[in-house]
Amino acid sequence: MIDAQWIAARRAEFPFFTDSGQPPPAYLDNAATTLRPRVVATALARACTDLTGNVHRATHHWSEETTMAYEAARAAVARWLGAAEPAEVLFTRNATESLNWVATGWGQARGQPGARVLVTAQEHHSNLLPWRAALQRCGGACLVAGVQPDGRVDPDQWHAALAQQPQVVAFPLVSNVTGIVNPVAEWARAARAAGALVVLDAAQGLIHHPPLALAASDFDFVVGSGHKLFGPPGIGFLWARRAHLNWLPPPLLGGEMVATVTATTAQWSEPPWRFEAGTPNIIGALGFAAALDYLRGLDRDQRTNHLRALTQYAQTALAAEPGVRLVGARPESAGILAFTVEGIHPHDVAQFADAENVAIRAGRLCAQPYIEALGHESLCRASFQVYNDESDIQRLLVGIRRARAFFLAEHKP
Amino acid sequence: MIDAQWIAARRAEFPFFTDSGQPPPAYLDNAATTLRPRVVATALARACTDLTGNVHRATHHWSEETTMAYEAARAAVARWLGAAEPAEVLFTRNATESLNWVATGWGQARGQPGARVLVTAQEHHSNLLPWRAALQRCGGACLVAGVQPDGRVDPDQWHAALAQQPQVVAFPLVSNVTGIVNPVAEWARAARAAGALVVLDAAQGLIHHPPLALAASDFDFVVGSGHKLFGPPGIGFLWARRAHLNWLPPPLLGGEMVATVTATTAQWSEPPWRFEAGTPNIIGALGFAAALDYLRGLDRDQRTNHLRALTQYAQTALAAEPGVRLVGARPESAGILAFTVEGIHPHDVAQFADAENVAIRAGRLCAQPYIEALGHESLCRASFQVYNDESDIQRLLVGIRRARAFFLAEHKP
Amino acid sequence: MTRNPTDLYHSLIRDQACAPRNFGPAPPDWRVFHAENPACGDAFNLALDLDGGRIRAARFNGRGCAVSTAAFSVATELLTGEMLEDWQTRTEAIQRWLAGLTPFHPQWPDALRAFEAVRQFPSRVHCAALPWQALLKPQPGHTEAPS
Amino acid sequence: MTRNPTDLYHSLIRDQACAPRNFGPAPPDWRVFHAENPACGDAFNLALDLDGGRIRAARFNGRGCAVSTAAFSVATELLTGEMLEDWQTRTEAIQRWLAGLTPFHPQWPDALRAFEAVRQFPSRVHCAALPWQALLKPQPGHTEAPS
Ligand SMILES: Cc1ncc(COP(=O)(O)O)c(C=O)c1O
Ligand SMILES: Cc1ncc(COP(=O)(O)O)c(C=O)c1O
Repeated sequence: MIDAQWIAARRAEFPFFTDSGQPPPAYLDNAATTLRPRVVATALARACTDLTGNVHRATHHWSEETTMAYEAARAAVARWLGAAEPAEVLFTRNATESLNWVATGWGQARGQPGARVLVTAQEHHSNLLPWRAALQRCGGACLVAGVQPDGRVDPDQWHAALAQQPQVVAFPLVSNVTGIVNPVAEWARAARAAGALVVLDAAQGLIHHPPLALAASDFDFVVGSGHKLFGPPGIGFLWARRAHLNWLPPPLLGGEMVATVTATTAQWSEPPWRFEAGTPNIIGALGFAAALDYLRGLDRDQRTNHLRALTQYAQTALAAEPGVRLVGARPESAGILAFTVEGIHPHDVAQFADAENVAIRAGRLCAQPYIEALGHESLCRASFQVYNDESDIQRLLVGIRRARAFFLAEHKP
Repeated sequence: MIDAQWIAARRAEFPFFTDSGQPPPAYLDNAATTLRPRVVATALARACTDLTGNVHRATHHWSEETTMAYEAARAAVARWLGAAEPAEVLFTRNATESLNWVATGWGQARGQPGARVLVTAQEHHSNLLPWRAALQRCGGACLVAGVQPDGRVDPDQWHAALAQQPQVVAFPLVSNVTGIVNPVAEWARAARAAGALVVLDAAQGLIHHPPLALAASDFDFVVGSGHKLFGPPGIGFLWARRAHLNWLPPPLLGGEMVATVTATTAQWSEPPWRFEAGTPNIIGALGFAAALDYLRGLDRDQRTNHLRALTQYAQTALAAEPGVRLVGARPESAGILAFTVEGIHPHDVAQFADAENVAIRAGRLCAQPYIEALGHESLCRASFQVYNDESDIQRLLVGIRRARAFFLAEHKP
Repeated sequence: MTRNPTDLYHSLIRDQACAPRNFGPAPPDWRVFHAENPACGDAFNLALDLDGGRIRAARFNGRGCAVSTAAFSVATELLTGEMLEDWQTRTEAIQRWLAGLTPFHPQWPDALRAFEAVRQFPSRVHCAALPWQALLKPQPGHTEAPS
Repeated sequence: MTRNPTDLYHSLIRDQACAPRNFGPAPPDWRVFHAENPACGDAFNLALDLDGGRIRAARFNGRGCAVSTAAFSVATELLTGEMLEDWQTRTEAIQRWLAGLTPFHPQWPDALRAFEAVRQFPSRVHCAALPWQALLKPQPGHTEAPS
């Protein structure tokens, strides 16, 4: 179900393609950051031009309009996530910051000597290091559920760790390395039943996932980044249940987040503003909302089918290619494909791909422990979106072949 | 030296004026956030469209180009500040975050029981609350140098506090309430001579200030926000001497800021990247650089003279207005004028100003202790920029008169 | 700009702001509620003389803009003789009405309609909502911040 | 896209990457330097057999891309017989040259010119610079992070 016409229509919406020559470049680094549709650039410029003044500060009508636009963007994110109310959505700079706020705030408010947090060996560094630091400060311990050779989290290890009654259980929706989709609803149910707070790193894969419907879910905290959802970089979100926002300490102190300041005391504003000290990224928030609008306009089934078909095509094509080994590839992968090329460092593979105008990622992918658990030091990663088609994969294969020809041929004169 | 032609040329550069009818609105809330010239909106849209991929992550040429553009923006800020090298400039979301990073990081790395930090009674909450929190955590004490009735920091109190050997001395370049310009070079020299770290809150007033030439200055940390410099909201900077970046702990942990992650350890990247976890606000950084470009294109003397003349005009006009009292007005004010209208709450004054299409700010101005030290609960504030002229002040006077007519006239039938 | 501030300052609001009813200190045994509007620096105490759950009398004290002053003044009049709990359960709905989200409730007293125009002035909604927010915040009722 | 990766992988680089010189473990008493390129996952040890300040022999060990492997291979050849300090003082300048900021220094050995093309590939500059960065990082030399 790879529909050339549908893809052509998508490409027409992204300046990346309309501004470049033929053949169109193959952007296969979508797991790092997605391309941005024209409507997002327009939304940024319009917000920059039309919104005047700061938010939540002044009586004049320009500031009121800016405030309403900013809060409407928050409401749009909340609606998209299925949150109970907009106040549960905090704007952050990215998923990394969101995770730091949760981990650090939890550690400050609730961390105790002996506290345990369960993560998986699949984590992006951003869902690992903040927890380790918080636990080190409070004298707790990080439990890590290992992975199987196929890249999935080992269910026995995970359940055994859960039986140790961690206070927090954190896991990724989708691995940013292998694209493996975790059984997050099931894990959340089990973790909540075990009395743990449930933290979902939804930075990866949210764009393809069925609605999370957070209000009725078993999650307590969910994080994500606009730049992986067709939005601009520099804006992300932290969703938290209203009740948690009452104990989570504000991460930054200063203007806007404070109600009253005396010589020795201060009283915080209500959530969400308590968590947004200083002048926020108003324009980024509007760009993010515009991206969600765009996303909502694309038929979900069509997106999902396209992605599944293209991923399967890519898995088949790369698996058949001499010297290429897939890593952690599974039928349900969320449009991400990790691989190596025998005898050639991933960085060099990526360089030859780049020469074919193909963008892939190579390296540790901000998930060094996972990659090492899979037996590698670094990997190549191709990741797909609505504007990718089979020719992109074919071009990647050309790059791989050229790299092999260059490095593996008998080359001494 | 209020040059109507020069102002008209400025107004033509700001969509706020070209998109609105006649008479042009009077935007006098520049201390909250400045208007944005068209070139900044263009820069945002262009960055959104032209920059593809993430920074510092991938081998493909799009990511390289994005990285170079982002680092060029950092270099532009560094050049503008007169920093020794771009690596001394960290991109933050705003001045508030910058101050939190310094205060929290200092507290973690160097805070000791009994440690002292000297601030002034003039501080914006953002340069007060982070220090109080850091000192509370380490068991230190906050010294506050009080203000005189004229709004200036009391030099005797300040020097007496400095004699108590604070580890850190923090102060604002310009008061965001009264526009008072502090003798920051002199203070920095004295504080450094006393062995303290010198932190400058340059969020306010930097736009009009002669170059700070930081490399050769006595400052250790300087913070500011793009949105007060014609740039977009959501991007700010923390400048720190290179040596301090080696001991300042990274505020956020995760992707990008880490070099190596093992099962139990992690090694941070070099500054500045160590301080920029996750995907940064790339587009905002480029917008900020575009704003500095715009600013550099405006003759500094002309800007300074314009501002001084307009401020004096406003001070004279408001002082002569029945019922109006200036608060902390001084000849050297950085284009900010605080006042009250007898018998009318500032909020109500601002409402009547708004009805005349005049934006002023009313309230506690995120500096409650200062306002209370001046004997008020809240104030009105008008603040000026290159696109303001005498007619804006006259329109403000109309609003004030209407408010007085409405509230103070005998109104019972 | 078509909004007219004189709409906002409906004659009742102006009257009550310029000559507030039940203004001034209250006896020390009255129950005190507190609310602030950080944006504008308004801070008020609302004191209720309670007889079981019934409000025998109400007074208020503090400083604020015309809208918040009038809102407290009107509130003291409305509350007198009423059950505290009845009004506490109503505060959410009143705030939603002020925010323009829901229509006026037919069972509310007409005097509240004086604040109708506030709905066009988003930054003033807080001012008008202040006494109703206070009702849910008996002293000490704020989140005490750690500094 | 006019950059050609075969420019980057100058024949010397390819040769040295495919058949690196002085590769493998070193005796335990040699002085070890370490460098990593976190973006691509390169990690190398450079071991020097020092006689006072003079480098009697050099070996390297680890894994990385063709550019960094070749850079270490070339470095071991260049360093042999040289004074460590001379090259330590040169590393900044070499990195600046690789970054395209300054021209090639006439006193540097010609073999370094093999990395000329790296200047067109910003994300590979780190790879080529790695051995020179290592020279300033005797083990243990990293900032130990607190977790
Ligand atoms: C003196 C001063 N410090 C700090 C800030 C905080 O700036 P931001 O809101 O950009 O964090 C401001 C802005 O109002 C200010 O005027
Ligand atoms: C699984 C996962 N978590 C967290 C992150 C961090 O996202 P950001 O860089 O937007 O903070 C990423 C992005 O690479 C990711 O893939």
